[in-house]
Amino acid sequence: APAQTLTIYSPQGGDDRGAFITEKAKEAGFDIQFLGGGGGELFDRLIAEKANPQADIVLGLVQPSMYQLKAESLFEPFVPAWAVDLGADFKDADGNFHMFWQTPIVMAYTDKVTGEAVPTSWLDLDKPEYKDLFTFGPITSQTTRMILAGILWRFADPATGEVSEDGWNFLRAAYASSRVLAEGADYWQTVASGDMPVVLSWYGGVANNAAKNNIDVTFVDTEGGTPMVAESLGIIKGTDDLEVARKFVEWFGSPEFMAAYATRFNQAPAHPEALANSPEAVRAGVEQFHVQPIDWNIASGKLNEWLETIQLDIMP
Amino acid sequence: MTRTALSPNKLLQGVGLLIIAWLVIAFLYYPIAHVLIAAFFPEGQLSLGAAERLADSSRVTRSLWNTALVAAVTVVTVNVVGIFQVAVLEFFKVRFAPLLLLAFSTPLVFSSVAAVSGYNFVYSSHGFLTKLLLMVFPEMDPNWFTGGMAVVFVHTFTMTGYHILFVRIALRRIDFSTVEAAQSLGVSPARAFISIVLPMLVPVLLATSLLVLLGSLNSFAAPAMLGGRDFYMISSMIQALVGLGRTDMAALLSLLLGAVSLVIFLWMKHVESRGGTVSTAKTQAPLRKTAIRNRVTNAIVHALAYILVVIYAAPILITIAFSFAPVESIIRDAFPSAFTLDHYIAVFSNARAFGPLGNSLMLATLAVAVALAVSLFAAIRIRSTKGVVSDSLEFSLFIPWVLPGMMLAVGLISAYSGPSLLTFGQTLVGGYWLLPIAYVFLVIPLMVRMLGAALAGIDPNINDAGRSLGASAFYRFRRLTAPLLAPVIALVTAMSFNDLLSEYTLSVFLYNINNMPLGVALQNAARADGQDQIAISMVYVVLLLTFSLIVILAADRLGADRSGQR
Amino acid sequence: MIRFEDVDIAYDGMLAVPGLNITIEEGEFFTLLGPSGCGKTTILRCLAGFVPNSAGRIMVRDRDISRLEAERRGVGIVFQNYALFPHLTVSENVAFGLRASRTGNAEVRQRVGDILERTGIAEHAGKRPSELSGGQQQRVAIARSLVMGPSILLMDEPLSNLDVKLRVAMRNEIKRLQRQLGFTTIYVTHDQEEALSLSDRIAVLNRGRIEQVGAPEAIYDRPETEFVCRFIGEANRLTPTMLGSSGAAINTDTPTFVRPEHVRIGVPPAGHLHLSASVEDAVFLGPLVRYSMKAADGLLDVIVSGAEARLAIGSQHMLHFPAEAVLRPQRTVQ
Amino acid sequence: MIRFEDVDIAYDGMLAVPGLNITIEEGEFFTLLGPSGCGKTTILRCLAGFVPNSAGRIMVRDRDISRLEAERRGVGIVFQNYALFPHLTVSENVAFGLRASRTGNAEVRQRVGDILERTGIAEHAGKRPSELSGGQQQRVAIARSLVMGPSILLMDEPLSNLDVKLRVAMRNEIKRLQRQLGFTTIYVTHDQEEALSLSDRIAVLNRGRIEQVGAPEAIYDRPETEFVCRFIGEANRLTPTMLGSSGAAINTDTPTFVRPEHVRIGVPPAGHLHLSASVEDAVFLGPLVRYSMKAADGLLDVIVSGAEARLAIGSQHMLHFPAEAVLRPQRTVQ
Ligand SMILES: Nc1ncnc2c1ncn2[C@@H]1O[C@H](COP(=O)(O)OP(=O)(O)OP(=O)(O)O)[C@@H](O)[C@H]1O
Ligand SMILES: Nc1ncnc2c1ncn2[C@@H]1O[C@H](COP(=O)(O)OP(=O)(O)OP(=O)(O)O)[C@@H](O)[C@H]1O
Ligand SMILES: [Mg+2]
Ligand SMILES: [Mg+2]
Repeated sequence: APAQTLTIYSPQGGDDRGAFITEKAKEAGFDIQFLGGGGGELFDRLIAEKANPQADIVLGLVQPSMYQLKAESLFEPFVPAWAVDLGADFKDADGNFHMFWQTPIVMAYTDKVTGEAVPTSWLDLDKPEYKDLFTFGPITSQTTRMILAGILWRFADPATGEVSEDGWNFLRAAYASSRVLAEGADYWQTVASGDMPVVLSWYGGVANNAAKNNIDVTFVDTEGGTPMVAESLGIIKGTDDLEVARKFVEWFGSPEFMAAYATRFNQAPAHPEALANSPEAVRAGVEQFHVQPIDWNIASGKLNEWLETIQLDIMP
Repeated sequence: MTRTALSPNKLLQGVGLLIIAWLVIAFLYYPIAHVLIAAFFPEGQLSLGAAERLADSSRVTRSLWNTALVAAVTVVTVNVVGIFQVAVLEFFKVRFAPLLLLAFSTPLVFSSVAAVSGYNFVYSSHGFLTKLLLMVFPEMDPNWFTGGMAVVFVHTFTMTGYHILFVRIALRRIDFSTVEAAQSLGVSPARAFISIVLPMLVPVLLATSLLVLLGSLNSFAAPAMLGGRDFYMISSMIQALVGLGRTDMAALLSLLLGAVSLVIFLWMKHVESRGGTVSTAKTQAPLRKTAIRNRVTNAIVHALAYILVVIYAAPILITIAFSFAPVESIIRDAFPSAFTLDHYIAVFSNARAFGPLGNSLMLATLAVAVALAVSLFAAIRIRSTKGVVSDSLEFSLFIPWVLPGMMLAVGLISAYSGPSLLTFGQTLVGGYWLLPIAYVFLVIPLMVRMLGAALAGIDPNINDAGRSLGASAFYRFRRLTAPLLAPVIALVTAMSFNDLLSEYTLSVFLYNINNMPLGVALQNAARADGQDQIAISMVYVVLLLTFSLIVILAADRLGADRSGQR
Repeated sequence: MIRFEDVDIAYDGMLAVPGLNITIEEGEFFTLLGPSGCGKTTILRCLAGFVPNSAGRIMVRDRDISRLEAERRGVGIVFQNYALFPHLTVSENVAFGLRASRTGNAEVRQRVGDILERTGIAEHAGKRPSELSGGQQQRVAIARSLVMGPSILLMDEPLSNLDVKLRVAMRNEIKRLQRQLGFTTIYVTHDQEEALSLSDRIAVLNRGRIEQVGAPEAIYDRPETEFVCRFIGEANRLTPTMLGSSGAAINTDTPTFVRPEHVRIGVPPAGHLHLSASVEDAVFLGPLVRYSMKAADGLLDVIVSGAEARLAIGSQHMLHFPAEAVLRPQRTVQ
Repeated sequence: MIRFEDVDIAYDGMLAVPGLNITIEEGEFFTLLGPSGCGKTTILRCLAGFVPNSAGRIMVRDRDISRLEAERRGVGIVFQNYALFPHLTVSENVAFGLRASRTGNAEVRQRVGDILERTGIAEHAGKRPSELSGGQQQRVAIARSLVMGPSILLMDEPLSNLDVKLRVAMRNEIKRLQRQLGFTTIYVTHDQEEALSLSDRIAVLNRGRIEQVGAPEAIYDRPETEFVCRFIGEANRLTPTMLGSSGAAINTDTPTFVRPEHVRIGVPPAGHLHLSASVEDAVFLGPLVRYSMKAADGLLDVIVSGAEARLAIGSQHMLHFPAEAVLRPQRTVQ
């Protein structure tokens, strides 16, 4: 009889990535089923189901969510063998979860940016030259939240996470310069047409879509560093079959599978050994940026408050 | 026999009331109370911080004004368009009436995100009409279709569905001899339509206006997609706040929405209670269509009707056309330049895609069946017996309407994330049943309202006649009330079914791994950035649309046959 | 036996029928007569259980049914506005009650067929109510109640839309069925001839109150109040002047009346009261002719058989009537 | 002048009224009489423009109005089912037509008030139709039409739900208004007395066809067909045996009849036809008493004044009637 089915909550579960993982896991002897959906949605779901957990594993949520889940003590701590080589930035100090992918949150521009100047820093966004050339995206998306967190952390007291008045003023001005993209409209089409030639997004997304739409983009290695988001993996407390869940984590995070997975989807693995085995382009994607140091233990606790302020007072 | 003896009838009524009371308390009041208490008594202390915070935010204030304005304008425009449609469908002879019916029925099945993106295909900066206009007026702003005007426009043409359903049925029920009486007093049918027919339709017009009002107060897709940077409505705020975990603020805004809706609801009840729209005629003469004799007027009416057909059909036809177009064409063109069946093949060859469809069919069937039973019982009880019980019943079943779906979901989750006495020790969150239960409450208000409006149009003597012939309450229901209500029952069933089939807002909170519904699956598909996702989701839209349209039109026919109206 | 004991019936607090007391015997054919809006329909609806009585008791066979549900009272009713089921055909309308009580198919068919035949609507059995003429609808309403064989049958102007021939035929049918099945009938009609010819007893109502209850002839020949006297049949008010010459014995302190058919034209026999009058107007009523006669002190109506020779307008005649024909209702209302 | 010329009226292809021909004079009070379902309402509705005629022409003052819209025909109608506007109060109902024709406020108020007064519903002016009794509703329907002062007024059993007193009062009111305003009235009623007393002329219909048109007395006293004879008033069919002893001169090949009020009880004068019969049954009708008398060869109805002394059931009497009273309608239908 096949091993018991593992239920995995993952934003990666609904598309090709989920199909890929399912297939490979099956070869490795795991029977898994995904519950997909947006990161925020899965986060809410995990909190709601605290008393009656349905998930065995959560996979693919980024730092802020994972640290908050940890604060709710939803995880079953488990340190897999491959965690030894993982950088300190990529694992929870208490072994609740480990990160497996890293993605720079980047600023880029196309050749349609007219005039002499090109943006060189996040802090250029309030300049009149770039008015109406970019969008922050919907505040519900993980990427947008990362962008905002990265900006605000520059103005925050690293000990308390309190943002200075300058920070808010900058953000207000930047928002006033930004545009709002109608939901459902095709973003990359507007980028291609030169309508919004400045792009704020995650590295892989920019690279893929630029290639697909034949857009010539230039990435900015912004002053003060680029926020690095990392998708994580953890076991939910109360899982039906802890043994299988642990085995799955061991398998999934192993450098071999990670290299294969990352190669297939042009992602940069967090594990140094897997990264070393990745294609040149993938490694370059990570290595061309300076990492912005963010203390997620502090920042993740403050993030909702920041977003609330943005929602109520900052956005136009 | 003593006066206090219980008849089986009363016993049955009592049991029914008890069950409804449990449903309402357990799945409405208790969850709401949970949210409110969490919001306003965070640590057992009354806290009004949220209110102050909201009052200080100019964004919130603006969204409130926008919402109020859009809702008010929408109610007016929808009534104008809707009543015109009903008139040309049922009252006046207009050529190609079946075509009109088909076009005017589309808002019933083409709404929310699908509709707004359909309208975008026509009116947005790279839409069909805009491209046409740009050829004629190269100077015009290609982004002309944004902001409050665009939202109202889309509202107007996506919210006329209730008129097509309920106002039309009520109109067919009108005693036509009153129109003849007006004619004999020298009033043309067209004027009689305004001075006699419309006032007789007041109860159902009020009920539909309320639906429209609530629809636009809670409208989400249209302002989100068309509003642009400076135009947002309150439901976007609520959603954003829930997303940030500020359920207290969201609850506060919802309360505000609810209070407004409630005031309007009470006013409507008051107007209704002045009543007197039940015809006293011995037998009612059936409706006959009248030709408009004045040639100019007739031409104008025909022209307007066909213009409406174009407005309704264009977004759908373009959506359908694009569902056959290659991905590049969808992204680039104003109208497909090439056609392919690939997307359909992709959908039909992917067995996994049918799981959510099966789930949704099952969930919707369950929920609609329960909701229908509850609503029929409640509507009849509310109509037949006045008093505190009926009033609170009516009020309670109205609440889910004024409560954003999200709030109900949040409440249910916070109330039932652990075992509870009200659910006999079960933990609902994470289980199968939470979603269908929420679905029941999602569709009940519409049912109760519409069935109530229909009941008001039935001569009470009919029921009395049944009683004097010794028919039990159940028999009377089966043989008199149900057949007379059949058209409305069929339609509310079909509508609720369709709504639930693609429901997203609430589902996304409550589904579990075993019942992921179609709406969630569609959204996930649309959001995932894989190849061809846009096209695939368009195929789904087209399939869903076809299916729903068939359901609605079948229900319309079926209901008409059952009630003996030809 | 049906007994109303101090029954009040109100609409929204407005007392339409105050303090009603009547007793109706088993198997009786009891008629309510009264002007439009006096509360006849209201009383029937209260007995049938559609309008609650706000005070008093309604006893049927010594059981208070005031709080019983309408469908359990076993009271059949023919509605003034018919209340036919619009979505059912004529035969389905009539079969409704039988089916509700789970009568066997064959019996339903037989009983429905029978009653449709008797009421003369068998040929329309498959039509819907909206396709029937007014009188046809009314007959469906009657058939629907009769077919149930109720022990109490209430009829609210059941024949008002039928022609005389049909009305007489339906009346006979109702009477025949009543004799056969022995049900108690409470009947409302505006047709006095109908009331007088059908009823065992009649109650005359005025503004919700009973003025007089009695056998038809008693009501007609011995009205107790002026209202009854004027409402039932026609009545000429007699003035002292009219009686002056011959009626000295009659006290006119209370109003006195004489019915037009008691007034004869011609030479007065001995002992008859008499006066002289001229023909003012003549109205042909078929079997009867009504003359309006101008006496010294006012107009007097006189009704004579249509078989008699007509009098010329303006011609002068002697009118006379026996002293026994003079009606002297008490003014007092019960 | 209204003229129906070969008018056919059909429901779904079923001819309800075939080949109708009538001429109605300006200002006439014309009544349609006929059994239930014979097409009276249908004819009115056709004239008013609610049912199209499938053939023929309808001429009003020498203009064919067959294709004219109902609202432009200037034909007022009082519906059999009232068709009141349920959402308007009584006075709003009545004012409706005036307001539609932009009559000044003051005039509307005055005319509405006046007609409400005349029809006796002024005190209910603020009520909605559903709060009125049947008769009150009917009066609103009448008032609503009358207030318009139409040149043609159609009335479909407008008084069927009123009591005798009120009916007579309303009748007089209608007559008075007609005289005053000169409108042409086409009237449908089931009440023969009403038809006979109100009408200038009467048309008797049977299954959509006209049997006879004429003045009331002509119809009653000289029916042309057996149907008319039997339908209007009552008629005793005479058998040869009944007439045997005294009526040798009468040819009974075609049916012969005598009206009950022409039959006298008592010693037959010379020249009267006579026969012997016993009292089988007596029915009290108020001003009249109807006796069912058993003759050798069948039953005969006899109507006598209620003022006469009653005959005992079973007693034997001589019946007699003048030869002129014998009715001999032609069998042939027009
Ligand atoms: N639903 C109601 N609400 C308020 N008043 C009413 C209602 N129904 C009847 N009435 C009033 O009660 C009184 C009695 O009405 P009811 O219908 O019993 O009269 P009725 O004797 O049947 O008259 P008719 O012979 O005209 O049918 C009337 O004055 C009427 O206006
Ligand atoms: N809408 C209709 N569809 C089909 N047949 C109809 C319709 N209306 C009336 N009829 C039929 O036409 C015939 C004439 O009906 P009409 O209403 O004119 O009769 P009426 O003389 O007014 O009778 P009543 O005195 O009973 O009111 C009847 O046999 C009736 O069944
Ligand atoms: Mg009545
Ligand atoms: Mg009729």
